[in-house]
Amino acid sequence: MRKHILPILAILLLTALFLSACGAPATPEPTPVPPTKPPPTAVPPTATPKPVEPTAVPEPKGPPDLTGETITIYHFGDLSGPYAAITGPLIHGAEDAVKAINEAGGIYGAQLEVKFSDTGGSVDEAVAAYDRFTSEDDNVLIMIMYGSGEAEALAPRLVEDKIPGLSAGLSSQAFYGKESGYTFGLGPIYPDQIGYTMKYIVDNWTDLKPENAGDEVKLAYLSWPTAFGQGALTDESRAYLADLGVEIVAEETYDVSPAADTTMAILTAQAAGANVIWTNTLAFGPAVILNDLNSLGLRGDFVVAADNWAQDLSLYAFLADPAYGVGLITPFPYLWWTDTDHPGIQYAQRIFEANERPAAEHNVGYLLLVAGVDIAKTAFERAIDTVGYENLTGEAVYQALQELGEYQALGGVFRADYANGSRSPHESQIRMIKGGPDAFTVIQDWSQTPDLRPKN
Amino acid sequence: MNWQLLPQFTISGLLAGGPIALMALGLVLIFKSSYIFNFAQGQLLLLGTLLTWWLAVGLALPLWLAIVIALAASAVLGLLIERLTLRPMTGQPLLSIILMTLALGQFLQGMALLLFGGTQRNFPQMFSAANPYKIVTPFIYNERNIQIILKQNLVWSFVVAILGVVLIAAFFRFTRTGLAMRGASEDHELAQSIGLRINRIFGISWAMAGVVATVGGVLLATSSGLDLNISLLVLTAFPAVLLGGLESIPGVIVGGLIIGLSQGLVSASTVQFIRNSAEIMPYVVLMIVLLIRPEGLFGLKRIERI
Amino acid sequence: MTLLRPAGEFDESYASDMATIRRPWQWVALGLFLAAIYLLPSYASQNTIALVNRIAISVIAVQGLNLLTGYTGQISLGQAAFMTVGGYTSALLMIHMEWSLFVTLPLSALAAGVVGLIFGLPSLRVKGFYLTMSTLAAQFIIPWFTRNAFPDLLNGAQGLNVPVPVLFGVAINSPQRFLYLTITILIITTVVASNAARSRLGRAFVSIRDNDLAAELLGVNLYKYKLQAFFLASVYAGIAGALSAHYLRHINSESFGLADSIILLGMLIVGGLGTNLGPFLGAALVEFLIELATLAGPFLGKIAPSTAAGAVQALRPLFFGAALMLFLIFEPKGLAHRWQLIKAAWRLRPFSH
Amino acid sequence: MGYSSVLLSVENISLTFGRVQALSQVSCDVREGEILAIIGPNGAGKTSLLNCISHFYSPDSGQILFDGHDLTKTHPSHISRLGIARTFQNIALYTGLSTLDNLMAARHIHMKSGLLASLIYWGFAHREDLEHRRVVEEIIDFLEMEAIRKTVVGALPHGLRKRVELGRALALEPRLLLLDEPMTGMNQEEKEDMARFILDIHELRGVTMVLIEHDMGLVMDTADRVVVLDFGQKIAEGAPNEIKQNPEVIKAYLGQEHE
Repeated sequence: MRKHILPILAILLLTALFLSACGAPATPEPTPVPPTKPPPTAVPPTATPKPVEPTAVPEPKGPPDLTGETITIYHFGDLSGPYAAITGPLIHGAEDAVKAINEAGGIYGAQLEVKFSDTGGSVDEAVAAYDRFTSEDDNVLIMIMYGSGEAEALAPRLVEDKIPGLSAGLSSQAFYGKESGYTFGLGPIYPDQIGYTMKYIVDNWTDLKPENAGDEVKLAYLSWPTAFGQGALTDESRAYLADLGVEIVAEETYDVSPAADTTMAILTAQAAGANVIWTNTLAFGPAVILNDLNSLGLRGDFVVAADNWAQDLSLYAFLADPAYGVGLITPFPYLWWTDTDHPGIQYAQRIFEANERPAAEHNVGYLLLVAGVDIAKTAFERAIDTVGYENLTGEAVYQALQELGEYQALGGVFRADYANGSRSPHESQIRMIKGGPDAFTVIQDWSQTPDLRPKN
Repeated sequence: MNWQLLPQFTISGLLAGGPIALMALGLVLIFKSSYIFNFAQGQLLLLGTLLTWWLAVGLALPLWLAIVIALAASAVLGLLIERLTLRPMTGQPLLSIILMTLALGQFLQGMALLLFGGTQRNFPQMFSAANPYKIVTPFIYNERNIQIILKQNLVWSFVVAILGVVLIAAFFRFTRTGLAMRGASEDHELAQSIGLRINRIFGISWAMAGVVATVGGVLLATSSGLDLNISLLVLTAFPAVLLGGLESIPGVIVGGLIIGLSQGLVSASTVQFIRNSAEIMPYVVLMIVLLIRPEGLFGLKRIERI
Repeated sequence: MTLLRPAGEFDESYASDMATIRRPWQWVALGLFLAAIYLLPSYASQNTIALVNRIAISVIAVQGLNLLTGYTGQISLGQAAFMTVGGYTSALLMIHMEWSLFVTLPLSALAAGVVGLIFGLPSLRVKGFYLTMSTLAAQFIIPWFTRNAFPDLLNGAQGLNVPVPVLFGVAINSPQRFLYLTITILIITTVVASNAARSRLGRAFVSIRDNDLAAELLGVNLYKYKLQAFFLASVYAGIAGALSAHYLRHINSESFGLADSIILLGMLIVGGLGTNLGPFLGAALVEFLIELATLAGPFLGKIAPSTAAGAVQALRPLFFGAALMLFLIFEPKGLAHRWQLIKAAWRLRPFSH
Repeated sequence: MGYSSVLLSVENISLTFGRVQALSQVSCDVREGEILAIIGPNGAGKTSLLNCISHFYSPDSGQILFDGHDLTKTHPSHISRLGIARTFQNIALYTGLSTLDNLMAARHIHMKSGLLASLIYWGFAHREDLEHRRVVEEIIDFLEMEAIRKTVVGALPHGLRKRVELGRALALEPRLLLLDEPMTGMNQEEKEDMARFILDIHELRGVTMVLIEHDMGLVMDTADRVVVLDFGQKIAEGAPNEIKQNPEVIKAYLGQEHE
């Protein structure tokens, strides 16, 4: 019970000295104000009002030469936690896309680079990674993130620090919640997705309905107990589903793991009279449900639908039998690798092959990040055109993203919609798995999703 | 209560208790011989299962061979852990030993992630995923007899798990080594004085715990799939161990079944909040046990001396 | 081991013999040290400041755990769960009542303390390993509760975005500003913890740790003091949890998990159980290790690309587990004990012992 | 004899552990101011009897009255507040604390600082600590423990630990002191010191004592009366000289010698 304040002090003092020796001095306030920035709302004077080709360079006075400069894209995601199955390819997609852009001359000569941090799927880790990035670099231009939880948690920080974020986590709170506004989606928000898909199911009920089902569409929402898993059910989407005449008869959760057991959830749904199952998860989520439905002998009793991430090659790593995947319906807000006649897909395929990525990474994450980097690159170019490289800040990139409006990344592989207060796409296809892997068949072509943003 | 689901969930819950009992057995084996509660049992299970996966999928060995090799390797791992990390701790206070197994768990979890990566993977199937067993009960609901549907792997995992527990119990009862281990668990000093090699017995019990863990892990993984979080499933076995009484082998079966049953029963509730409580039921049961009968159902009350 | 004091120093009263800081120069050193910490923002990088914040918050949680585990001998695997209670309470009070941190912080400490009491109740009947299990139950039941109960209030698994505290009209929204807050609170918690340890309360705690049966026969009401230890430990956890939530500006059911509880216990062991210095040394060393893993991860990924995926997340438990195991085998009394030995050797020089 | 008033009276207590009868129908009185020795072979139930007085064990039947309180119905932590202190057969000190703090810890029942006062410390708790420090220092002087005042007791040799434990019991300022084999494991010199302390405490402080001891010479020299237990039963009670000649006692001890 001796007190030793002194030793404490000495050690802490040493610690402090050591720490301060490690870190370079920095100004106490991390966000500098850009010195002489033109009004940010100004449209680039010579920009054509018509849809712009992604590689178009609208410059009268000739592009600036930024050779020797580096522009950094900060990126974090989950390489080691529950979402790792899909995040690995996501990161490789970003790396390879950046490499391709740099080989093609970069952004006016400036080289792009990606700095990645693994968060293990934890929101706290994501926040810590955000803090690390913003303290290393007091002029972060863009962040790419993954995971609804971290997108929601960081939305206010992005606004405060004026850093635009491209998010693959599509919870509506992250984009349209209070204190959000700098987050842009790499897909329609989940309420839009469930609304869009359920509308299709209701419209085509006579064709889709299971043998013993009645005329009423009764939905069981079986999903993960996470921000992502619960992201599709909001006040707006519930109201929209009610208007469609869809009754939600069960809301069950299961573990974020391919080892989860959904038997009890399925049986509860069945007991509640459900005939449609929606799950808002990554591919191993529906895989667990499809496996259990089959081993319970109940596959024929349900239409199974899910969010866009579910219809992916990674699904097959978890299905007990590839045939179990047949019939899965999801929104599909991008093209697929099998659309080989599309130049954007050809471009992605070239990058993929050039880097000798394994076949298992031929998935949605890779493709979407190639598109995402294209969006970032175009936004950088626009921002440099508008404010000049020396004034390039996160805020300038934010303005540029908004001005991109209905931008078609990679010439249409992905259709962004960032104009007029929208920060997520509102167009998608619907696809159904018909047959073996990659038979992701379009059953409804590009069309508008309902707009189920929260009303603030 | 969803009455029509009650028979189904009662049976499913009980069956789910089998693997829980098997995991609990691993903990009891070690505790019985050395009074160490092994918080790293989950990681032992994880490594054994990952190894099986790697041999069967990575090296494309036949599954039975992969399992045999992995079981042998787990036994060695168990021995090594005992020798390298717990033997030096002999005589240390309870906290240090608890911390040692916790630290070991962290270390092994990091190791697993480093060696195998965090991706989820499919595990080779041992039981048919289709053709569930169906039992028609005499209970009538909505003018139909209530049917109980049981996945094949659930039933067979249960059978294998219970068989494993019975085998180990028989080993303790009828073999020389088993008898020696029982003797050692009664009194370490006494056992040593009559010539039992106490260290060897600790080693054997750790090796057995490693084997049991791997069997449990393979059963769980073949039912659904494998990721690093499988190590957390052992946490549901902790309450089963306490419920059964820390040193009782029959206790683990009863404990496992009660834990499984409690999870099944709350799942049949019509209230979602209660249904969701299935994941913490083991710990709710645990708190009740601690408050009412801390020595468990089959455990012994100890007389304190001063 | 007899406590050695520098030659030539004698105490002339019991009061000075019992004092924590006994010489004027020690006061000067303390002042200088505090000045150095408070002035960190003027000379240290933001990363350094963030690290100091993290260490300080961990120290507070470990100080609480030290009262319970180090002094009272009750092993808890639930300290992080009580941080969850503190974090949610402060966040909710600030979101819905718009109260100042001056009010929400004590209330969140109190809320965590009360919840801690509930999970300390089994200490009436069980001890040692069994009690550890009860605290482990807290580590599962509390996060589950935040995920499932009162979804309108607690927002389920999404958790809450936590407001930035505003003190004296200044928004505490940067690591620099947060530093003043955490260090000030840390000073208070340190003083209170050291008071608890040296007073009648602390002696009752240690009696229970060292010999609970004798303590009871010598008049210490075990149950009352065990519960007080649980309460205090949870109060500290509540404060740390609230600070952490406001610092990260987000909290969810997974913010403080079992792994965090294990890390807090590990910090205590590494630092030294039942010492005032231990939490500081342990928290600093373990946070350094975690930082080291964060730096070493990408490096490892470069030399062994097959491990690249998740190297950082793998190295953290690996480093932590390895360090803890080494400490348990080679220095089970922790860094504080080593520091004592060094100090004693210094005072005995040139005669070693 | 001059002892009249009974301080502690044990009435017909029985205690069983499973099938083992540790005490059966034991009765005895301890009179104000005397030293009562309890002797008997190993396993005779001596420590069990002390443990019943401390209410560490609850007897199956019978009662123990101390100054009007039935100890079998008193919470163990309250026994010491009534004025009963004890030492233990296998030393039960707070090994992580110094001698000084062990004694301070024993002042617990005489101190009043609650949770809040302890946390704030300055003011009430500090003054109280100083006050009780004086009492404790007196005991340290009395038992000649100045040199080990700040030594952690875990580091002390056996003989000194026994002394610290005696000091800790004294710090409770008891009316009745229960000493469970205070001299086992000591060498002759230590035994003599301990015997001197025990007699000094008895004479200078007037503390009533119950003493369990194997050293017959010491028992005969110090005790006023002796109670003999064997197999949980009281087989004799009386002055030391009477006990020496009691045939039952001789038989019990002879029996023990054959072990």
